[in-house]
Amino acid sequence: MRTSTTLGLAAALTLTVSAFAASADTIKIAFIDPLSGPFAGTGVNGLHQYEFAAEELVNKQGGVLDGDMFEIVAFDNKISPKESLIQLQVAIDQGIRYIAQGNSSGVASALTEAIEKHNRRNPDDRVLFLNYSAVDPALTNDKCNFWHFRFDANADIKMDALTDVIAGDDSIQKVYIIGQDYSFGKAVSSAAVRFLGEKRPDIEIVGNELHPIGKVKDFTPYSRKIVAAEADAIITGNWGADMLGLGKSVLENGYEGPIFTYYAAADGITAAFGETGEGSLRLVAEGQINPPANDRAAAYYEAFKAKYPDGNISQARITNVIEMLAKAINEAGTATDVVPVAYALAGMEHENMWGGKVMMREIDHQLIQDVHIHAHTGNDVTFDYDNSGFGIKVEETVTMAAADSATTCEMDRP
Amino acid sequence: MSDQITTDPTKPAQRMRAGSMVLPLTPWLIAAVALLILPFIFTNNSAITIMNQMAITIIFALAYNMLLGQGGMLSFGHAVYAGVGGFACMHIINATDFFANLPLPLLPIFGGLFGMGLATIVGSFSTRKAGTVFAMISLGVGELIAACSVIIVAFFGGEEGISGDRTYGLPFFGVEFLQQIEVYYLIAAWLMISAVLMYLYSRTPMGRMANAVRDNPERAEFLGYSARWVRFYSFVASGFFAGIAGALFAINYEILTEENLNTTQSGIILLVTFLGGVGFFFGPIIGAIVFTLVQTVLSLQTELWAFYLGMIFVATVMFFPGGLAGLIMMHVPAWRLGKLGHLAWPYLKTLGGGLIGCLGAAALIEMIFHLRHASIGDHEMTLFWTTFDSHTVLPWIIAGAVTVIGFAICRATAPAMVEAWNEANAASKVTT
Amino acid sequence: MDLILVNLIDGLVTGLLLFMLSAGLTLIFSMMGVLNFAHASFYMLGAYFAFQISLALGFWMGLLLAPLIVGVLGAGVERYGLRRVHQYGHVPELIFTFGLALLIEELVQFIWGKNQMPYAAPEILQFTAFSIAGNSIPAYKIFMIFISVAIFIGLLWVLTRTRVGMIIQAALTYPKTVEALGHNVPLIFMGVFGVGTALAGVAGVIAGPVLGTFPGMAFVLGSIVFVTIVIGGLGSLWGALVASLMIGWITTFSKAYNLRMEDLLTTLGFTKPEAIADSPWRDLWSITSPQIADILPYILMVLILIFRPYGLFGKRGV
Amino acid sequence: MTAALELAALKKSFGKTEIIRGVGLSIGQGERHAIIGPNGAGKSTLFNLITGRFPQTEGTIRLHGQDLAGKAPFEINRMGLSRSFQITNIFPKMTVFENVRCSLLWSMGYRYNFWSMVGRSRALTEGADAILEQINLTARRDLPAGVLSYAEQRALEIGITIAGGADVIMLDEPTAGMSHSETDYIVDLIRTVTVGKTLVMVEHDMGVVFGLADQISVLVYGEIIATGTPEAVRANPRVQEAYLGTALEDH
Repeated sequence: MRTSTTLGLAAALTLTVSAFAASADTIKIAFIDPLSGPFAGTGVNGLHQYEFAAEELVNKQGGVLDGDMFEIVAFDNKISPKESLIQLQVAIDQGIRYIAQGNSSGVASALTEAIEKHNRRNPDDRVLFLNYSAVDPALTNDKCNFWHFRFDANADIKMDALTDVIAGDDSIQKVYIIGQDYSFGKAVSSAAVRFLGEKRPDIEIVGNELHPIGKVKDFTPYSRKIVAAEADAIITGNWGADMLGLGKSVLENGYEGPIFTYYAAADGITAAFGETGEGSLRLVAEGQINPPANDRAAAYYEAFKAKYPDGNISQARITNVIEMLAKAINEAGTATDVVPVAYALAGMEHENMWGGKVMMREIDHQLIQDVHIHAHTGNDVTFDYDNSGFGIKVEETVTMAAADSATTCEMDRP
Repeated sequence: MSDQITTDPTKPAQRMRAGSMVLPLTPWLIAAVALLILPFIFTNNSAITIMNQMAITIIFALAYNMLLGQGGMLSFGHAVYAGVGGFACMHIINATDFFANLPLPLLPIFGGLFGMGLATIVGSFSTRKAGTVFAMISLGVGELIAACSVIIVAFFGGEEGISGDRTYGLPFFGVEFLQQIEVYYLIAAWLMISAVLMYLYSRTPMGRMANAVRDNPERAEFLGYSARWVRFYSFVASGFFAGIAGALFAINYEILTEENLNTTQSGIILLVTFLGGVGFFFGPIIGAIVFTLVQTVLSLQTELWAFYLGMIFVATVMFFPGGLAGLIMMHVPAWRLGKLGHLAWPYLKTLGGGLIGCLGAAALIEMIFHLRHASIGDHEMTLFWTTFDSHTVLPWIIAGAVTVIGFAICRATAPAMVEAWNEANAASKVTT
Repeated sequence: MDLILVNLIDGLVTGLLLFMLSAGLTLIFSMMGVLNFAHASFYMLGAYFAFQISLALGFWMGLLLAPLIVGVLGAGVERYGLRRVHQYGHVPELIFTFGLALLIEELVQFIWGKNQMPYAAPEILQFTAFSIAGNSIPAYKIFMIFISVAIFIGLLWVLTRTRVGMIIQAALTYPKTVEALGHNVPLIFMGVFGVGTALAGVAGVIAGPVLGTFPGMAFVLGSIVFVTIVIGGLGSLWGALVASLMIGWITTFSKAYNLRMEDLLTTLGFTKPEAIADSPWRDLWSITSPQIADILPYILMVLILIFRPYGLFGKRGV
Repeated sequence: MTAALELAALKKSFGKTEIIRGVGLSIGQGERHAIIGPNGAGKSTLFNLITGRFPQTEGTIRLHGQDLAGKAPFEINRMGLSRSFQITNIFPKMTVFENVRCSLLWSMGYRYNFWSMVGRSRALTEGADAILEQINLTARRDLPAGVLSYAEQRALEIGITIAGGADVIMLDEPTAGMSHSETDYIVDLIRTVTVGKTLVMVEHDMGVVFGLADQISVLVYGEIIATGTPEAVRANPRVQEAYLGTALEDH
């Protein structure tokens, strides 16, 4: 290492570090998600929802404690576990105590482990992990820890709700399960097999397969198999380009039944499906967008659209993250010591802006909430996605889904 | 160049000195001291994390340059050797019962051995030919192993990867590696060891012959060396050091995932090495430092970091194929003549102008990006510590003017700089 | 049986699409010795340009104009970028195209953002051409086959029946001699690069609506195109065609039929371990052909390079 | 005493064209043997067959009595045969000194050694410098070989060829493309550096051939039509006819 470059390094580092001189009366939440690269669309949209929620729900209401304001600090993790850990370190160094992340369960499990280790090794500056989207069940089961809170319904809970609906539909006799070849895809597949076996043993699973994630150029061969198997319904956990590719391909090649999905909305997907998806696409998710649950939700969504006309509220749970965190901080009376905040969060009940109640289950830090089955449609959607005229509308609701489901979580509490 | 010729070659003693490759100690001492004191300058953990990342990238890039720069082999899948070394180490860390007595600081040796093992297997068929065949096999093997990482879950842990706890073993002389700073010194020590070893390797008969085979494989064959085996040994050696980098990654991040193996990672290391300069030993070091700073620090400042990086990279390939190191080494003749100072003022004028122009252009790009992609009503943007309204004309005029003026200065003073450059180097020809 | 026919058609579409990319790439390689890493990026540009044009002028104008723009851009890249880098040797050339691929991807994101574009096939082609045993074959696929075959025939005709083609063929093998004969070889290079990238542009235009128009589309296809021309033999147009179709069919069939490693291993006489869940070989036993369909071409390439380094139809070593 | 190099019924075809059509030749130890012949006679092909660049179609090649069939160039080199090339073939990016030192490595027993520093070996440095002295390139010692003049590069190539200590030296047109004074210089150089070694060379320049060689073979259309001392070959009417005839047509 030459001296000249060392000097350059010195200059560059001091520059960045000094650029983040923290101001005293803000409570910072680090938003660590992809802001560049292929998943940046989702990440940026999530960031906007966070910024909007912090502004509307906390700062405009006078903040927390003695008027402390929330501030969302964005970190680009490029959806890489390694980058996430670097950014986590940067965030911790800036004195940030709350880490929000959601895209990719792989990143989430890297983060939750790193945070667990960090909190064990550095008891003076512990942090909390607010997971708003990573749904791998392991995070609140085998991999759970005291510092991790999940605000989305996990893959098992969603599948529980989804199979309730499928079980109630007698016209479905044959189901085809297809997913991406990685932990989440496998989790969806095994949950589907398990729940269908319990609830409707008569349903035949005519296909259960995994395809390489992000590598399939053309889904036609898969569609052929699905059509050939005469499936009445498809269940898939696919997201992003894989969701779009699969969905368009099966519909194009003659499939006419419902496609039950986790992530077939917003971020360009709703627009790209458009008319084709009408009548087929079903989506399992929390958060009722259409019809609006109440005037407050409608006003909130309108205000969001006014600020971000190209944005979507595709992760309604983000309002719960912000509101519940604010409530917990107020209850704990401190924002710097995260242990009482975590205790306040655990077991907290909360009125969901999007309708119904939610409850942070103490045993595994999994939020229990209403889970809806939405339909992709262009008819009577108050708030469309991607400004496409199409959106998702609640068809069926499972109240407080899986509230008493089992968990293998055994967490050490400080 | 000049003073090399002016050494009187008729005196054997002097010849011996000029020809011998005695390790020039000074730069290494400076590097060692710098590594020692850096954490005292940058005390916060994130700076240390970034420096750790830098050091790991340096080792990896140096290992890669053993292939590209010294052996002339272009690999599109080198990440797998680092990755597999790292994965193997993670398994060792997790197999606490079995390896409980293995001190953590020795772990990189095992990473190196695993990287080397894989390189031996792959190299046995991929190094038979150089050039495109080697490049394509490396790409194919890289893709295969990366794809395996999600299929063979038992070893690679699927897309979540595998993680562990580096504090598994007994404390090593009282150090438990709980803190980043302890890990930093461990990595720094391995950086010094690996860099010295790789430098020394380039001075051995094998290292020399790697250069020979790169330049002219056919001629090398008629010197008694099998080009294939020379390539093979270079490849294996490179795999070893890549494995060390992977092991250090495992220690530092305590997690390994598919991204340690995939072609993106392989592409990045190619980019890093080329940016730094493949022609000089220290080239990859500069490349790794600059790249890590761009990736971790610039990406905090702008979403468009990858765009800028792509431009820098393409510009480097087009205008300075020697990379940053080549650029620095261009100044050695002038420096030897003691005329480097003469270049300072012309440089300041031209490059300063160019820099201002580039910053202005960057400002314009950022403003266009903000205008297109920011939310409606969000007219405020902050650039270079100034907050302004991107929807008014004034900032555009300023940025545009800065760009034009910057490039105009650059253009106007360029002939003077070329002249100064020629003059600073021309004198050397007079003395020869 | 019906399904085999359907899969043959699907594989043909995939293969021909791949061929449109590999044809240009192999021409460029055999003439200039450059493996153009950015080739798939031009394919992506084709799709994006066509999308943008289709918003204003409709799909058909996009089909016509976008490849032209891409070709001109490609020629510009050759003239002002590659030619400059050429003097430094082949490795910097390769690295240049590699950097270009990165830059184009970033540029596309800068201009069009990161989401998938709603680029769709024209209304007139949105119907089912015919059905085989319940499997519908969309008219658009027939259209894709038609376009690719037309391009292949056109290319073959130009290369073997016209004077320009003769010069190009000669320049492939003896660039120096052709230059000595008074032909402007740099211009030919530029032209071939332009045409090659324009072909990639056409592929992008017609593939965009089916495979999606998004910033990652080049990356998804990128390296598979190299694999194709390496398997086919660098510089061989027929090799590119055969390899493209082969890859198209191999991937289609291995996705369409669930061949299981378990069956293969059992046939070979292995017995499945009792405690499969704990066995280190569990992942090997559970592999299915759709899982590995997309890496089969890479396996094929490595094998071919080991045993026949000049590819199926290649005349000289790579 | 076995011949240094012995070719028997050697044939080589490319496709259907037979380039070498049964060459038999025996070159004794310490002999300076030149192979001449008109363009296209197959001289370079013969060279490439002997040095293992191409496999022969038929026949045998023996070096010191050992069959070379199927041996790779590097193995042939280790058996004591070294060659230069028609087109200058050096390591352009390495210094002149490095070029020579690399060619010393194998013969000094370093093989694939990666544990000793080349710079530390006095024997290597002195050996390389001694060869530089011999080929008069001491003054260019630390320049990259690629920047040398053409004649200097040819001299360097000869230096590389002899450095390994091979006892059979094969030179492929060592004076091609040189001016008269340069040619004289190289001829002197070859004479001094190959003392006591077997020299086999292909050459066009008759002055060089008659000045250097003890024995000359004439290769025409893949066959040796005459072998003998320069005087005998010069007097041979078949050579006169075949060689000079085609040579005249050439010009």
